[in-house]
Amino acid sequence: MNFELNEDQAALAESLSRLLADRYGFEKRRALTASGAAHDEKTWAGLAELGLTALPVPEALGGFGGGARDLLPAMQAFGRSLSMEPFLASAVLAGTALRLGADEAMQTRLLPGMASGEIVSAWAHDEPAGRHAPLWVETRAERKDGGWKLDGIKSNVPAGGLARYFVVSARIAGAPADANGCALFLVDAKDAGVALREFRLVDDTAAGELVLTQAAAQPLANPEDSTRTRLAIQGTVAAGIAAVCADMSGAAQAAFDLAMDYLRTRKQFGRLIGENQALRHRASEMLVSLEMARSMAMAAAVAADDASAEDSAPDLHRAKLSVARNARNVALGAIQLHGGIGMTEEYAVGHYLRRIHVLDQMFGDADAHAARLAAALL
Amino acid sequence: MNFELNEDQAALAESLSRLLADRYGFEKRRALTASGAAHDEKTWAGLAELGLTALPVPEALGGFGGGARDLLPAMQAFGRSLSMEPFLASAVLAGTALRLGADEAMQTRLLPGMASGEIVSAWAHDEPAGRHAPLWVETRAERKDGGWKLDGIKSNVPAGGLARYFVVSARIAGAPADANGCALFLVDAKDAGVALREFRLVDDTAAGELVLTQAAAQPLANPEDSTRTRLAIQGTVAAGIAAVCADMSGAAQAAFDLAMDYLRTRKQFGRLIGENQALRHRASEMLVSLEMARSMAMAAAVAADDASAEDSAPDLHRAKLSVARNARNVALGAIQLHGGIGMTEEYAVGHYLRRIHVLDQMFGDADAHAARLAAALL
Amino acid sequence: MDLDLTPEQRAFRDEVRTFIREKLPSEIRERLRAGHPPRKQDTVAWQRILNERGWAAPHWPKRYGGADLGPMERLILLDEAYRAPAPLPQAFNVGMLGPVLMKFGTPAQCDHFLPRLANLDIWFCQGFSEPGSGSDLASLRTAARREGDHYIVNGQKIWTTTAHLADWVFALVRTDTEARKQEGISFLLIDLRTPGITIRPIHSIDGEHHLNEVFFDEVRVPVGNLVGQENKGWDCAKFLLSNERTGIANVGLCRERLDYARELAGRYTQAGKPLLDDPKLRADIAMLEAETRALEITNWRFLLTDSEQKRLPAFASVLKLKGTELQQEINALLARIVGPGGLERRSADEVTHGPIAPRYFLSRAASIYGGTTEVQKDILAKAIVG
Amino acid sequence: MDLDLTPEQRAFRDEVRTFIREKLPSEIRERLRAGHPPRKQDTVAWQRILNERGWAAPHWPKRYGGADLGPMERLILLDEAYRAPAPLPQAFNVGMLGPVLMKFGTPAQCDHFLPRLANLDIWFCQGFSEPGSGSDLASLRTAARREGDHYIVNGQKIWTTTAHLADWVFALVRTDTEARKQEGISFLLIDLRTPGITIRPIHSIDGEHHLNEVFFDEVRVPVGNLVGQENKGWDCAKFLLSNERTGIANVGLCRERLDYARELAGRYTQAGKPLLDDPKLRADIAMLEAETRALEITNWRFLLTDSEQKRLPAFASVLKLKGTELQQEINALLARIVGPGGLERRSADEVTHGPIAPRYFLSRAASIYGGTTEVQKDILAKAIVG
Repeated sequence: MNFELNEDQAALAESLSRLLADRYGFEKRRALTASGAAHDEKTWAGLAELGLTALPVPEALGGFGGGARDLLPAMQAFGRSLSMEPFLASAVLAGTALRLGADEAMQTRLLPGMASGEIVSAWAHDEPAGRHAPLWVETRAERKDGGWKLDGIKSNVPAGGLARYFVVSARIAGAPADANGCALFLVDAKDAGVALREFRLVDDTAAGELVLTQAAAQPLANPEDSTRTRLAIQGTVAAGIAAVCADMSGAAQAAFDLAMDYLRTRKQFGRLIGENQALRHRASEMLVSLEMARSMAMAAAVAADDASAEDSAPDLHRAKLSVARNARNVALGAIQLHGGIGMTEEYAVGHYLRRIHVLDQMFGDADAHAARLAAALL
Repeated sequence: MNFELNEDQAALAESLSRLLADRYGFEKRRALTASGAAHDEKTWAGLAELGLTALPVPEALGGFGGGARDLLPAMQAFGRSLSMEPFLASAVLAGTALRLGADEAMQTRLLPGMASGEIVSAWAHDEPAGRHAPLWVETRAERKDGGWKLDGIKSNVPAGGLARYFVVSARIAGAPADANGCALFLVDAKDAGVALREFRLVDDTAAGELVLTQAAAQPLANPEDSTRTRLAIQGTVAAGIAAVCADMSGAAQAAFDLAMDYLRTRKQFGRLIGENQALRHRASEMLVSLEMARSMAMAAAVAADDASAEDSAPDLHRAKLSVARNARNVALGAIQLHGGIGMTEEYAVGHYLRRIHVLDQMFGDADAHAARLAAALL
Repeated sequence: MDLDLTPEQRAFRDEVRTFIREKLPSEIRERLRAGHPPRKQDTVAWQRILNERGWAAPHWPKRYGGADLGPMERLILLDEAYRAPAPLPQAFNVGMLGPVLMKFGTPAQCDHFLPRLANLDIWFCQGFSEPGSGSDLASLRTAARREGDHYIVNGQKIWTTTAHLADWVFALVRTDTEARKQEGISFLLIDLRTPGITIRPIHSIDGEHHLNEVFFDEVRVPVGNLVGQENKGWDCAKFLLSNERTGIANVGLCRERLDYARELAGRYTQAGKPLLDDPKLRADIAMLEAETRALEITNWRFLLTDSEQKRLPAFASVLKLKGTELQQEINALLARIVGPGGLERRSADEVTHGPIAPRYFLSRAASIYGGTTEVQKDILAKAIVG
Repeated sequence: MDLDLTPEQRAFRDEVRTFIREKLPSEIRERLRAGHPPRKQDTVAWQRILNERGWAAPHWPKRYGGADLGPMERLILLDEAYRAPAPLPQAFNVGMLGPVLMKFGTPAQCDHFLPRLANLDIWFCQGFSEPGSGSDLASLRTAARREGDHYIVNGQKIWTTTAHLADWVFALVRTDTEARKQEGISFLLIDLRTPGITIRPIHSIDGEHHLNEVFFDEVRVPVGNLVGQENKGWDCAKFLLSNERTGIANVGLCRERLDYARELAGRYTQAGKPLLDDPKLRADIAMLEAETRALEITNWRFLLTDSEQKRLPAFASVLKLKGTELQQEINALLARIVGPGGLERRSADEVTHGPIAPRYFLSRAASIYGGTTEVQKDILAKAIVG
């Protein structure tokens, strides 16, 4: 059992934190959202320079073959800095889907460009009617003129507007909830029949609704191998869960730190508000929640790296459940401790609640994972 | 809209409080439980003298025709004083069942004696396999030799050992959960085939398991009229819900009062513990819970008096749900504010948690009523 | 003991309900139902419709254009507004400033302002909070010095709700800097068009503009705009803050949002099944509904019963605490119901499926504004522990 | 970063598990599983079985009969005991007094007592709390005055767990009444058979006898029973209280009770349906199970990682707070599961379906004993706010 970062992880985390401190201070982040930009291109270039975009890519394809453990400190840093970079969408989600679901040719075509940061891809899997069901796919794929055409709608595609390619799940056979009968496809954002309605999520990050109308699509691998597809989807979702758990725990840490600073500096009725026992106790409760979130972010990373193992699923469910709940507690407490200033958009603390809320809704919310955990255990 | 006691109610409440202060101080109550007695006979006589046992009995049969509203302050006083008297079992439950389910002859035979306190009856309806299902009856009734014989087990019969008669629900037709097919019977505690295993509940009150083996039984009225039976059972349960909601709100009030006294007198680290803001805030939260419990105890009384009205059921479900939850919060807080002494049997505060826990489990717990409320509203 | 309306109250409720059904523009109703805040023109239009009917200022005496209603009738008006849902009466005009003028104002001030307040010809906002004052209101530092027939005001207010929509502000200013905190404060009415006033928006975490900073730089205010006596403004403020507790519990709001939760849960599906069939969600809705009922009865009990008010004069804090808790939980429930479907940030003009998640974020203000949860608990503790 | 046991640790765990399965009398196992506290003879018998195997005192050095295990191995021993469930090592002997003797005791004291502590030949209890002292331990007033070779002890202890089962008590007594609070306290070992000692039972709200008052009336204690220096007993107490945090989170207990909750929910039916099929109950169990896992990993993280201990030296309070909360919630869940079937008060000798509701009541002590929740939050706040 080991809870420390190794040297590479620690060094990378430090470089990343420096980059983000430099480019993603809260005021810079505010200017960025105000500018209408979906992300900061220089930061993205910096991430590539640090090798972060290459981290999850296999070594044979120009990457470092890192796993969720290696990504943990980076994702925490993204959470702390309220990053809007398409890292989760491209490097983590689309990258994992390609790694697990694509044949060699497809991997060779895309992953080196994703490793260098030049290609941004997005993971387009969730559909509105599925809500939190992990394998609900209504999008249909049909063979036509020697190729494949997709029809369907994918909701809340993270970083959709930045993506050159979409990795899309679509159904070849069966009903929407069937575990099998799906395949993964690559869709070029520029092709006919591919329409993206871009919008911002409530945490300011960019997303889009992908509407596919007889859109040309290329299977990542043999589309009949629906077991592989299922494992690729599950592995991608597992990587996503680990990433957002890390992100939420980082966001909670930042909200907590802001609140503690505030308690130590803000005066009211002639004394530091941090002298109020009721606020002090709230701070202690927040610390307990924070420590739980940190622990379960680690558990999620370990479980995602081992997602093929039989017993990794419970830890993923537990983590998604527990991190979201505990991180949210921290954010709510941090806002309350701040009072009025905590309710404003020009102060960072409220943004952490917004971020945690969005991430809580990705890959299944607390209720969904409680039900799945119960199914796994009871 | 009116939230005050009328003169009669206020006068009775005051007399009762004096009686209980005199006979049911906590030390006397402890001596009573230590003695092994199931209740205090002099208190019971006093209740009869005050006319309390006659309160719910119709005027034509020697009573005062009072309803749940009239019982509210009395039940609160019983809760405050941790009463072990068989008032709920006999006057409220068996009395209501007879009033709603028995023909004139049967009422004339029993209710005057119950009004005077000479006859104690008990309500034997719940069965182990039903748990919180309100109409689960497996006990079978069959016609035999011109009479009726019952077979079955009734669990947690309050004041079972004190009862001369049991009012027993039994099934003539249908499956255990059917709303119809039941009838109510009178069973004489002294008859053959009637066995009561007596025990104490975890709040020290007496109860018993009634085992009926070809026990002679007399129908309260036409046993084929299963609609009347259903309404009588529902009305009895409604009266029971109102009574235990009142009792729990009284218990919560007493626990709250003890805790406030403790905060105002106990010193630690050289100052009153009531100066600690964290404890003060806990006290405020308890007050909020207490006020909610008080309100819903009133709502339950009003709804029970009007139990035949279509829209009374939601308030009964809400009250059972809300009073139990809020009263429990108060009791838990009161124990915590006391620290070690709150954990002991020789101090009253812990007994309120025990009482509230027992009453929470009667007539359906919070989960059961949440489900029923949802069915009524959604 | 009973929980029924009297026949008169019932008739009044039906009258109000019918009135709202007939007069409230459906576009406004739908916007509010979807979770949007009312626009200024919605509030103004509705306030004038109410004023025509004589219901614009439910608790004011009739001679000032009020309806002179009893507490239950006021509650009925409010509940029906929430139920519709309709815009609420503009709180600063009707709930706050009106009563202050009637108690402390000159006849001329009353005659001039009250009709305009009731009809929303003038939109007032409240200038109490300052940077650094927070819950410690009396530590305010915005100063007014007397020069002839004018006060010259300098300083800054913050968290000024709707200042950007308002015509006037009623403000607490320090007129004696030597006196102790609560003394030396005056209550001034200030026309926001006066030179020297700058309003800077503060966006809230729902992304919307509700709040402002208001800066005063040598702003000249006629002495006739002083309410009550100079240096006695704290009396006005105390009176204002203790006044009009009809709406503090927000029961009607909880009910309306719970109704909407049921509506949305019926509309949403998860993996092909109606969300409203989910037993856990059902139990959670039921729990909140039951607690809302408990708050409703508690609200009636305290607002209508003298003996209860005497027993616990600090009862408003009970109502505020529980009302806050429920509002926040119900908003969290709504955000959970819309789930991923509520993550998209939309424009405030969109009508269907309003900003449910942003409104959940904004609901966190309920435990901060109008006396924080911590302040309410301090008040209650004082009452029950000493 | 990984959450796996090393092959050695895994082998150790299997060894412990096999040992317990083979050696633990099934009658004891079943009693504990049903929710009963262990009887004295259960604890003694099991402690001696462990002692034979060398595992009676996991963290003591071998020369005193300990197992000298690392933190992970100690945790494995404890978790497996909970898992079985088996009686836990007698805490006063092994977890508290033993380490104090090794640090502050004389060689003679160590030689005499340590083997007897490990083998439970002597059952010690702890005499710290006094009426009126509560969380303010140092305000104790039980006095010991020196007379020749003896201390003469007068006073009263309270909340003395298992005093009625014990042979000896280690007590804090005041030997200098002039000195400041924490000074002037000494740490004495007192044979409970000494004349002048009266033990009065205190029944807890579960109806059982766990606690006692212990009265000292001119009780003669040989000076050789002083541990450490006279008037320096506070050092022993501080050391004792900060010592041995392996068990503070009680993760194993939470797991074992959750397993039992699942077992009971599978056994109970409601209106003909297995309770375990109820979606709300399933969600509640899952939520608690997930939080137990969060606590488990946090426990490992702090117990095994120096950098974490340095980052947050007050980490034990985190573990205590969360462990307490979970224990209490899980006990409430169990009481809810047995429902009306758990209302009957039964004798402690009954084996099936133990005192679930009483144990729920008793679980409220978790936030009071061993440093109240309020004290733990004060400690943490000091660490993070200052």
